[in-house]
Amino acid sequence: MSTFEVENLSLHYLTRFGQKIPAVSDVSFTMKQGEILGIAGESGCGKSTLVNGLMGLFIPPLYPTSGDVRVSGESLMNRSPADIRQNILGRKVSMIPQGAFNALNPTRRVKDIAADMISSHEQGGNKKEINERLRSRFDLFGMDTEKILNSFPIQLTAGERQRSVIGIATLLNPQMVIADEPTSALDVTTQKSVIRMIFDLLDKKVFSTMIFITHELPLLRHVADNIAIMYAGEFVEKGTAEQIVFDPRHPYTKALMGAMLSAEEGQRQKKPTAIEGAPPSLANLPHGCRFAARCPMVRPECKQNKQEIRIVGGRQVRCDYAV
Amino acid sequence: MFKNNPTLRYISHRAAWYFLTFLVAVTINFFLPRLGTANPVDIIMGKVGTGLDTEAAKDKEESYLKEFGLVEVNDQGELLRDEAGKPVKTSNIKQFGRYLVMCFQGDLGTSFLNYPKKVTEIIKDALPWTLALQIPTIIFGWIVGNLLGALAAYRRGVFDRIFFPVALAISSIPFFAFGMLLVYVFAINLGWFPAMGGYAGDLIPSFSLTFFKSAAYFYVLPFLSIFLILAGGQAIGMRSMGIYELGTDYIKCAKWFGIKENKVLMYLFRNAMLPQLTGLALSLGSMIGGALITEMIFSYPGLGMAILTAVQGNDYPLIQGCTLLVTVSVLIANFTVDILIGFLDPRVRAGNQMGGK
Amino acid sequence: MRGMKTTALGISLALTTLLMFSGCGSKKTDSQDNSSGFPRSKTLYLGGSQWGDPNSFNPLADSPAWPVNDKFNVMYEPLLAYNTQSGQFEPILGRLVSQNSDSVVVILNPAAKWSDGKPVTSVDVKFIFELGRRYKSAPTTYALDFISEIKVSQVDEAGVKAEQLTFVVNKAGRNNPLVVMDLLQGIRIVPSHVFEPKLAAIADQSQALSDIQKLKIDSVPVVSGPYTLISYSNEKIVLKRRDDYWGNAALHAGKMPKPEFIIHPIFKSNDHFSIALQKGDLDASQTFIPRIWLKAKEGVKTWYAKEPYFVPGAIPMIFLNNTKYPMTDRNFRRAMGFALDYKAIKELAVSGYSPDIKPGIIMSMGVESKYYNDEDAKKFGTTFDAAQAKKILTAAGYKSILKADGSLDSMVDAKGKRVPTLYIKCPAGWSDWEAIVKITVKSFRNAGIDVREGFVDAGLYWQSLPTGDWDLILHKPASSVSPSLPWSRFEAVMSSRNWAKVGEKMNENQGRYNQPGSKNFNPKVDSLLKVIPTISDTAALKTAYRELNVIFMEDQPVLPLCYLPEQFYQFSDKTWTNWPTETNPYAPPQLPWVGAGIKTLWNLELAK
Amino acid sequence: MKLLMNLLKSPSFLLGAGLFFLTILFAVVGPLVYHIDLNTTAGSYLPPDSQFRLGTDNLGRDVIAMLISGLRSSLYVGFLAGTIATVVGTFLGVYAGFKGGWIDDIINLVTNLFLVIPTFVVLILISSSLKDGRSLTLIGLIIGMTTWTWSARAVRAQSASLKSRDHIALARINGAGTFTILVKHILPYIASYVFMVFILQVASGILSEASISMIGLGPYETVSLGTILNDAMRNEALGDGVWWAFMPATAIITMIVFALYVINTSMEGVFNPRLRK
Repeated sequence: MSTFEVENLSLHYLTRFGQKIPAVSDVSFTMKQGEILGIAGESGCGKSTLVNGLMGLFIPPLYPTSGDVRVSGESLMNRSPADIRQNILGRKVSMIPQGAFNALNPTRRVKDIAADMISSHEQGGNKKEINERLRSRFDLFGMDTEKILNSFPIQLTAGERQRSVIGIATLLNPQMVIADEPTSALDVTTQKSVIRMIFDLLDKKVFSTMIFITHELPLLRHVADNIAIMYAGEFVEKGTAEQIVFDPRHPYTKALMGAMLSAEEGQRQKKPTAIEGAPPSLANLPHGCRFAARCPMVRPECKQNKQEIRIVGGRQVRCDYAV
Repeated sequence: MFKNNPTLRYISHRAAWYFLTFLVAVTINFFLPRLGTANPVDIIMGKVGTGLDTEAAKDKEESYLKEFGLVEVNDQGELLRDEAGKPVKTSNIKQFGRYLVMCFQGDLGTSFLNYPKKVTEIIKDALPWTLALQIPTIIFGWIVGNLLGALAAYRRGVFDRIFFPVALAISSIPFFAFGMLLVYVFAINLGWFPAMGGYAGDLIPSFSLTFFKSAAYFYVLPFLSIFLILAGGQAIGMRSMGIYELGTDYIKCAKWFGIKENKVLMYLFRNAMLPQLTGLALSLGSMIGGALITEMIFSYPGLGMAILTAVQGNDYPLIQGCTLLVTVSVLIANFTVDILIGFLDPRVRAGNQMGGK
Repeated sequence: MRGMKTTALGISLALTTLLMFSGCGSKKTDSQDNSSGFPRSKTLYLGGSQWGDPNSFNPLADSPAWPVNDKFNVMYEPLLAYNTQSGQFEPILGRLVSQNSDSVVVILNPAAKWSDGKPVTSVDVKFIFELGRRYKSAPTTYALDFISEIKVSQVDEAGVKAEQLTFVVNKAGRNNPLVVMDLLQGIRIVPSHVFEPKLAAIADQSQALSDIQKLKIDSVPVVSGPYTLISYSNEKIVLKRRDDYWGNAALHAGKMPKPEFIIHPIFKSNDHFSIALQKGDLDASQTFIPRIWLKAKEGVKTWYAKEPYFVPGAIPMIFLNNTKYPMTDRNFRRAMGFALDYKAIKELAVSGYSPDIKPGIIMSMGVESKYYNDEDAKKFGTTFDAAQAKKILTAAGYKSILKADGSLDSMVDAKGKRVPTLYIKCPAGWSDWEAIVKITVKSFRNAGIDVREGFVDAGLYWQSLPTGDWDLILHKPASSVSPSLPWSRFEAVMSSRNWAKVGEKMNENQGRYNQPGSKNFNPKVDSLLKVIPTISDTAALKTAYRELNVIFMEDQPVLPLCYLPEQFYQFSDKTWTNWPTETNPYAPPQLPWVGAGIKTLWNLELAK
Repeated sequence: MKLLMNLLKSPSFLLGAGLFFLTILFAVVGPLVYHIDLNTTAGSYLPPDSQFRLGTDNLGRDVIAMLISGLRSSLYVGFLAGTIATVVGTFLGVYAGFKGGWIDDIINLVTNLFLVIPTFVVLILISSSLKDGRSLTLIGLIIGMTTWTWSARAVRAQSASLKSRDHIALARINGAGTFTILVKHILPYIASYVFMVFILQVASGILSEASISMIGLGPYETVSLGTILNDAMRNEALGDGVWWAFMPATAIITMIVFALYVINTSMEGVFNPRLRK
């Protein structure tokens, strides 16, 4: 049974001069209960925009163009922001922001932010109950609960802070969690403890379904069931982790894997930009294949023909010539 | 002991610096007026001495010099004179010493120009008016300005597009010119409000409803003249602080978490407000000059004019008394805000701790 | 909505604050609670005589507040009241019996009483006039230079025993009966039975007076006048009528002054008096109100209904430093006199509130006009004539250097040496004075004389005026209208009696004209100044004044600029009518609390 | 460069710069095309007519001529004060922020001192001890010397936040002197910010001059927009409804300050990407 269905989702930004800038185009996928989907792509490929769309959070100038997002069959489209906030965010779909983010209000204690999270979604509940609930939840994390809850964000280490964020994000036992590079800008040991915590929570069934966005393909290979590769607002390839990592079919995926896997072999500095050229401007997308300008296997017709998703080798690929 | 308590350490550190600032300020306030060449007794003699014979004028002048403690006297209370027969001037250092002793006894001396009125008495008479006009205006101007600014930042859209230029324009008007326009339109042309004074001409301040009604009626124009421009300026500052805060990670996250909108607005307001609070405390000193102009335009009772005439007449004790008052209140305001911010904003405390100061 | 609510909140908070502090602001001087206000129909609002905070109501202090300062006689009264219109002395505490070059005789009114019921006696008079013998720094010490002795005798005044006072002119001192008259109408009598015990109570007699001067005497003062102080604050001074005033019966045919209260509001800016006057919140104001004709429609009126509106009383002048080159040159000074556009000064700087000025320093109108001689003025005086000014300068060898655009660059003298640029010292911020300076500078420069504005802070102005530390300075000598005019004006401008070199202080002739012992010294000036006060023969007096004025015009030691009203006021007849005017001159054009002007208070009528 | 282009694309910047350019034009070209005669030429407070388009003032001077020279004075004071305040404030602020420690504390103390001593007190005291009295330059100097504290505070915060950046640490390790670091590594990063501070300081300089002149402490022998307003108030222009004596001057001050504020906020929008959205 699918918990999370995304159907031809397209999103755009509206500029002050009324110009529509497509940020996400025609993204479709479904997720089963307990599935972990990894999404990878260069920065600026629309991942973060997609995240907002997946939560039904449309803050101007971001608007949905078409398509649908359903959580347990419930559509997130055409609903009031208040409705989305009250019923979806944090409750059904929750978000673990980037590790580099100062995600917590610097002038508020962790426990107060957590309490805000609860009181924003649930009626009633006195202070004491909420406190009890926080304590028992934070006790799960194997940290100094009292200290963390009573601290201001600045008094915590980066790792403690990110783990507090995760704790708060998953406080309401969301059906689905979107983790957007949760370990970026953290040092290696901290990264590990954060990842461990996320999987700990999965084990403890605090939540079960997750979209995991990261650059760290090696990590994805280990944790994700399926992986989707995103380029210029589109999914260009989606398949199982094994398929994507070891048998990429889309030229972009291939290039990306080349850059990333070599990185695993001791060249951490190297970034996926090892691919020649730059992604097209979203304001001025090419008519045909969006990757054509950088594709090593480009053919003349690629620049004319819009590429559609095909099934190649048991996974989805957006390339007419992938085999 | 302080080492273990960052809050205490923070407070004591700030307090020490403020106290040092205070001491330096008092010293400067004492010596600065005395650097000028104009002499207070000459100014008084200019008014009292006309038509007097040279000898009579000299006697009078010497009796003033003696009375004000500007010359040396012997045990019998007679003037000490140098070879040329001129009175021996008391050195500034010696005057400063006496001044400090008097200050500690709570005596700010006797005003030269308002002789024989005590400086404390002058302040006591004028200060309540200045406070009654300034404090509510500042507080409400600040609150209203910041609320509107935060709202403009949060809502943007049409509200902001109209509100922002209007606020910008209002805060561009020199506030005394604004006061003059208010008088011109509402007092002289329309006659809705009185043009000047603090209460009706036929009343004497007292605890009566009549008096308070009258005071409130006379309060409107001076209040508006400061309030609107202050609020406009605060709103602009708050708006840009608010927009800045709006783009911060924690606000984005709060939205992702589905935190209630009014809670997010509260986060925003509170964090954007902190620098605004500091700004307000810092600008208190310069508001004294503004208070003076308001008093002039509306003939409103208060301390501003007292300071102006004191400075123009080299009335040392009154200048010292007033600047002492200003110094103390501005420093206390800043200190309070510093401490307040220390409590409200853990970043400040942490910064202080980490900076190792 | 929010704005309105906040405004309301602001007001209520302010009120709370006021509530906390109120009571500190005002000193009530008697038990009666006046918070209910003063009925408009019983209250006279007067303004312009008190600037700044009222600090003291002590008649022995050097500068107490209105109405104890100056020559205001509603609380403390002088012996005589001077009528600036008739030049006569009207009785108050005393009656003028005779005056000559040796003595002045005054009979005290036997009915005169203090507010505590005690009679006003010769002891009170002697107390204040002779206080200087006991305390050198008394405010009246200078009277001793003019009055050597006060003799007291008993006379019969209309069947009642009265005291007759003979003020003997101090021949060994200044020998100046004119100033004795000034003193008799200027010095207000204070109750000696109040002050003597206070003085005696102080052990250290060298400190006694200065200690007593510090008292405010603001609570139930013992006065002899028709009004007394009941309340004051920094915003206003309130006087209440004394219904048992002795003078009502003795001087005013049993009538009481009309207003029960007199309130003097203290505003911080001149124009506020004008606004209040136009709104009818103020009944009379002694403030300079420009363009008075525009205010007539609001019921604001003056002594004359038309220009010049006011009676002149003083002459503002530019003092020239006669010891400083090129003002040492009489020709240069006279050229300056011809250079000034007197009409422009009058029109623009004083709103046309004066008749055209005539050469010399004897006014061509009013009481002193009897000494004025038009022939002399035409023959010797300087009037606006830029061509004449240039002619004199050229004749004396001065040359004006012009810039390419025709404006003045500098001046050189006969020897080809550059004449330094001269500056007119003037307090910054005194708007009418600033205006005068701007116009005179323009006049001078048009005539090719290199003069510039030199505005300074008032403090520096007062400091340098007596020391002569300037080229030119604006000053209004002999500024109060007194019986000794025009002699006192000549004295203030020409006397070298106390001549002191630049850097030391002089309280008259600050331009240091006629230096004793110098090449151009004219002993005639000082001898005329000394003799005029003692002359009682009118014809001889006329001749002496004429001679002095001619010397003045020939030497031009200072530059008189225009006639200026003094003791002037404008009034509104919205509440009170029957103000004295040119057409209804029952009282002179003096303030209703000065000299003979006080009669106004008994003659006002409520408007219907 | 790109920022500059963005700036030129911002309509509010164009509005502000346009308004400001207009006032400069009025001040610079005004005297060339309009005959400026500050001498008394006509009667007092003549209403606008064909000869005096905006009437005359209390001394019969042409109001337009007064406004042009007043504007020049105000701009001069504004720029003088703004420059001093920005230069002194930036230098001390950068230095304090970079050095930290007791130097920071001392500079902070000096800053606080200037905050507690009212400007006008300093102004009167200084002008009374100078023989030449209050010139426009003196007023500009004093405003600058008392308002630099604002720039210092603002810049200090920026500088302190830059201090911990990598490239500065690197420069320090490479043995660069404090001065070199300040000039080469910190100033360029805050240049746009300093420029914005400068714009605000100019605006506040113009307002301060107007207020000071309003209390009657203005320049002695120069016409400024503030002295025009002061003359109007003292000569009862308000009471007599002589609007041309104070309205145009008020409008011009408001317009310059508004223009500067608009320039500042539009720059803020361009330089601070968060405000750009």
